[in-house]
Amino acid sequence: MTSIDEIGVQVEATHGNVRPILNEVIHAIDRLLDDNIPTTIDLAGLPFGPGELDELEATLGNGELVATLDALGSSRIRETTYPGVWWIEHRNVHDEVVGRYLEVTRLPEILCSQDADIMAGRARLRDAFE
Amino acid sequence: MDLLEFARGPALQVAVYILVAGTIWRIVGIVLLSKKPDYSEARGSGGLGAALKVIWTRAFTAEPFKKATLYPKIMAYVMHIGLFATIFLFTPHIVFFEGWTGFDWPGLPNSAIFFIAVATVVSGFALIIRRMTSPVLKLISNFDDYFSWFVTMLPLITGLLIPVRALFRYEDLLAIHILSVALLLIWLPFGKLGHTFLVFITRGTTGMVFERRGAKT
Amino acid sequence: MKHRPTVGEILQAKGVSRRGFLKYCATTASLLALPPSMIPRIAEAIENARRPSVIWLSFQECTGCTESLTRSASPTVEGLIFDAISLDYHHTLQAASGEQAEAARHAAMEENDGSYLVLVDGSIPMANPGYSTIAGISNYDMLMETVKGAAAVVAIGSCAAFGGLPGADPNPTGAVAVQDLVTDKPVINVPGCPPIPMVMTAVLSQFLTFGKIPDLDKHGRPLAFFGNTIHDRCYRRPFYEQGKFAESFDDKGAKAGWCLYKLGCKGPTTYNACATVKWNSGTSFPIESGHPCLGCSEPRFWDKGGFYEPLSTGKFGSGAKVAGAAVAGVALGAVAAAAGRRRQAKYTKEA
Amino acid sequence: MTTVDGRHTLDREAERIAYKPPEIRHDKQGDMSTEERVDHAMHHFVKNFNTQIASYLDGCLHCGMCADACHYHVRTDDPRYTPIWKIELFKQAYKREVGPFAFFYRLFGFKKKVTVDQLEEWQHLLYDSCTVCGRCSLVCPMGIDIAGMVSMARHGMFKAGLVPHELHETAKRAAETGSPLGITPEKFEERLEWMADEHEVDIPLDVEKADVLAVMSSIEIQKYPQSMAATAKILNAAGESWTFRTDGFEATNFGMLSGNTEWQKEASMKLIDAAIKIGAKTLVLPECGHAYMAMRWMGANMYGKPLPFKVQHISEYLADALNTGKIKVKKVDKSVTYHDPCQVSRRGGATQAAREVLKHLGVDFREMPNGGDYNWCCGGGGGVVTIKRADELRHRVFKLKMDQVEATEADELLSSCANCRQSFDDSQEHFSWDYTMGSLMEMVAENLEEQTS
Repeated sequence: MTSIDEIGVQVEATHGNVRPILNEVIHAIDRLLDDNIPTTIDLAGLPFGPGELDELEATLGNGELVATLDALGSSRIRETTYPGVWWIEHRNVHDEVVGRYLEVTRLPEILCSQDADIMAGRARLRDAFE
Repeated sequence: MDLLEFARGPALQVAVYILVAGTIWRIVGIVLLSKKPDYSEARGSGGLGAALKVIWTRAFTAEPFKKATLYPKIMAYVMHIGLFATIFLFTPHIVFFEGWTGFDWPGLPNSAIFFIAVATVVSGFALIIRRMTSPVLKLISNFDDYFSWFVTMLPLITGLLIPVRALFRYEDLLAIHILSVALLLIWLPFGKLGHTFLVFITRGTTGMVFERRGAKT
Repeated sequence: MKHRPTVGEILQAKGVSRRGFLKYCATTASLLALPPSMIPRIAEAIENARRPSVIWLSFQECTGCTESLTRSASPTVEGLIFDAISLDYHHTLQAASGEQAEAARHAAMEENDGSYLVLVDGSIPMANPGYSTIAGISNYDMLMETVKGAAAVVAIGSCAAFGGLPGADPNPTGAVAVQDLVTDKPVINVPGCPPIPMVMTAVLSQFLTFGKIPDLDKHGRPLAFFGNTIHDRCYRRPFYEQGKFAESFDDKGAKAGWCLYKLGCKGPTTYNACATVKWNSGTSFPIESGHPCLGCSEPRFWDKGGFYEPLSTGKFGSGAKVAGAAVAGVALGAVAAAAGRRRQAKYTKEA
Repeated sequence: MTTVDGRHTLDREAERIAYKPPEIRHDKQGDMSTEERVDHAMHHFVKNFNTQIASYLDGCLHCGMCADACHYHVRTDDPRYTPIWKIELFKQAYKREVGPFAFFYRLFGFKKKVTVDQLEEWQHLLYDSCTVCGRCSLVCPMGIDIAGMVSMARHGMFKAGLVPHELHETAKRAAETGSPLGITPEKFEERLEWMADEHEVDIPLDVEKADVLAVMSSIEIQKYPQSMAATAKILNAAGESWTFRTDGFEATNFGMLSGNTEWQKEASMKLIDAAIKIGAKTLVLPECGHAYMAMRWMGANMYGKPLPFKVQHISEYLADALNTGKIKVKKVDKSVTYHDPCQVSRRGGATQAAREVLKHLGVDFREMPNGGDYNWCCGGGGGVVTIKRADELRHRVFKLKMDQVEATEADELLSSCANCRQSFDDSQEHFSWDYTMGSLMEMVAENLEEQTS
């Protein structure tokens, strides 16, 4: 136990900031299904009290799919228990979180191979085997 | 000095000085006028108790008049209770008074105050519409009545704009709100809003005079 | 004039993939508080942005702003930006010193005339130029000389933006803010004591990304970071609405994390991004640690009453003056009554 | 009790077409220039502005609720009959001349000087349409005594020579002859003798020393002379040492009603001097409302010091005499309602006396709805009954009174005020109404039980 844990501060479980986001997610799913419009929610722009981010993450839970990306630090792209709702977390090379997003989409753009990278890869492949 | 500092500082200070001076001016100006001795044989004491009794009882309408005065009375009650609650039970205001007097007391949740303030504004408009349409009130009203209404409603409305962030930034709204309060404080002793303190003198006087006769107060 | 590479070229040279670049753009958008829908435009802009020259001037300051900036976990996304800028002059960070340093400043000014950025931290003493000098040059002279060819000036920290602590009452050095002296160039204020490091870098990356001055509020602050009050974005705001307040620093309310309004929190009148960007790589911010906001990004925050004085507290003036007003009231009332009685007596006699 | 058709013809006529106030005649007395009239009005308004009146005039909120208490406004919906509006000029004078901010009102002209045209216009409001009944004072959320100020405003109107002619002439006659109806001491003596004969009762007159001085109202002497006999019967039965006096018999005070303070004082001093002369312990006032106000509450102030005797309204005297067993009465098997004279009950404080008397009489007492202190006025108080041109309006407001009386369905209507009785009789005739007002005192006198001791 570190001395920080001895400070008599209790963290109240909720400040009521989670529920509105869940509402927003439901609306985003509506948009995706009805109009095929994906939505990205930047969690950095929203007020969270201590523990609330964890609460949100726990509420959404872990789904079937997790992908990790290694570019300028690692990133985790994870589908939540609610299909179409993705939890995306970007870290820098020091493994510090630099961005958190909820994406409501069929496949997050970042998972798709990018034409520029495909072309660069093709060039490398040619160099190696031609 | 920005607007908020001006409002909270010199504007409020000057308003308080004028409020204090004006209030005492008016009271002393009335109290030091001549007094007629009453040599008639008293039936009641005509003392302070009678004054206090009427100060309290005239807050309520006597049965025979209830029906005729129901509408304005209800609106006036909403107005007065609403003003009391918004002024004295809104936490930021309590903090304000605490900074001044050193005392604090429990307040109501802000959302409750918001609705009370809206009800108060509604009652204010109900009363001013009545004033502008009732033949009696149209006849007897003067500038004082309309201006006093205006300076009373202004802090309520500017106060309500703060949480909805309408038109201006928070600190500008707060400054405007405080300036409107300053205007209210400055006007208060001189116009009919003086009833905040005159009510004690006027009702008290009647209480003493009529109780002395044993007559209905 | 040497070639200044675009950011796209720099990233490519470092072997960053397109995916990595997209990630970078996403975090940049997040940093700039731009909606995620802006990411493609950001990507396009950043790819073609050119590395600008930056001259950093430090005047009457405590180096806290620089400390803050260097704590922004470099080399990270922000670090990349610093790779993307050419910091040609900075007392604390540059290796060169003395005449070499001044030569570097002049060289950068000449090379990038009309396009370089000047960053300033600290206020400028106007009471006596001797109060603060660098290489024998007064702060005022150095500022005016340096900004002449600048594209824009960024005032970093509350001292540069508003005068800060040196400018606080009674302001012995006659300290003034950059915007008081520089009137013919765009001045971007990034106040705070210190400013949030991410906000500093974000403002730079915004300039870098879009090549123009961001939208500013009435105090010259970028609206992207200073558009909302701490109070509006505070996670404790629901307690304010419910009227739940901590009354002291160790009471039940404080432990339960209730609103700090009554303890003097200046959140409602303070525009900054602390509540969302937070400090120490997004760990926390003062209110989350249980301390009211001091309002350090607001003009003259030192002189705005006690830090622990609730915001709504008005200044009622001294008791003596109120008593004086009361005495004046008595006098006026007595005069009025006497005048009234005199008129009465006169009329009674005439009648 | 519901012969509506024959009764309300005129009134119903009036309601069918919108009410138009009659052409108002502005009466003037004396040859004064307009400036003189204004000056006089001002001076005599201003004299009244003491602390009490100032607190009233400063305290008004312009809420207009007094209009809902005033029979004139309730019956006509004419906003000019709002009680506080009736003293607008008085208030204007206060704000301009004496109020705490009078200097500024004059400096900036916030309140203009009262003009003679205004005064003329207000003659109708201050005299024709106010009976000084004081009902408005009870509804006022600030407790302002408007009726009292109407009386004061009349001081200025009188001095400006702007009193309705009939009232002015009545008051003048009272000042000159000692009685508003011109009843001289000789006439009084004559009528006393007549009543003594007719009712076979001893009526002591001009006794040198007596404990009780009884006085009468001219209305009674002239129109209801039996009340003199009734007074005598009661005082005799009570075994009082009492007398009427030819040098002080007139209880009415038209000086007060019209607004002439000198005349008011003269009239009061006559009674006071007579009472002192005979060493009276009690001055018993007759069944007259305003006489009670004039003597019970203003008499000592006219005298300038406390009176050396007690002042009682006859209903108070009766209540005391019955409570102490000085007199006894037979039970009366009737249902009775009682009309409270405003100046005795609401404004005089003797509301309960009449009710105690009625209890002794054992009648089935039926209080009018909103009766007692909230009673509607008869419409004739404050001198209004003398003003001919106000008759139409007076009859109009009497409707309220009729409804109030009828709601009780009582056999008998009693009161204790000859002036109320007079205006009831007049209105009764006007409406062919089937209630006749009786006198409380007369009912007691008729039902006195012979003392057995």
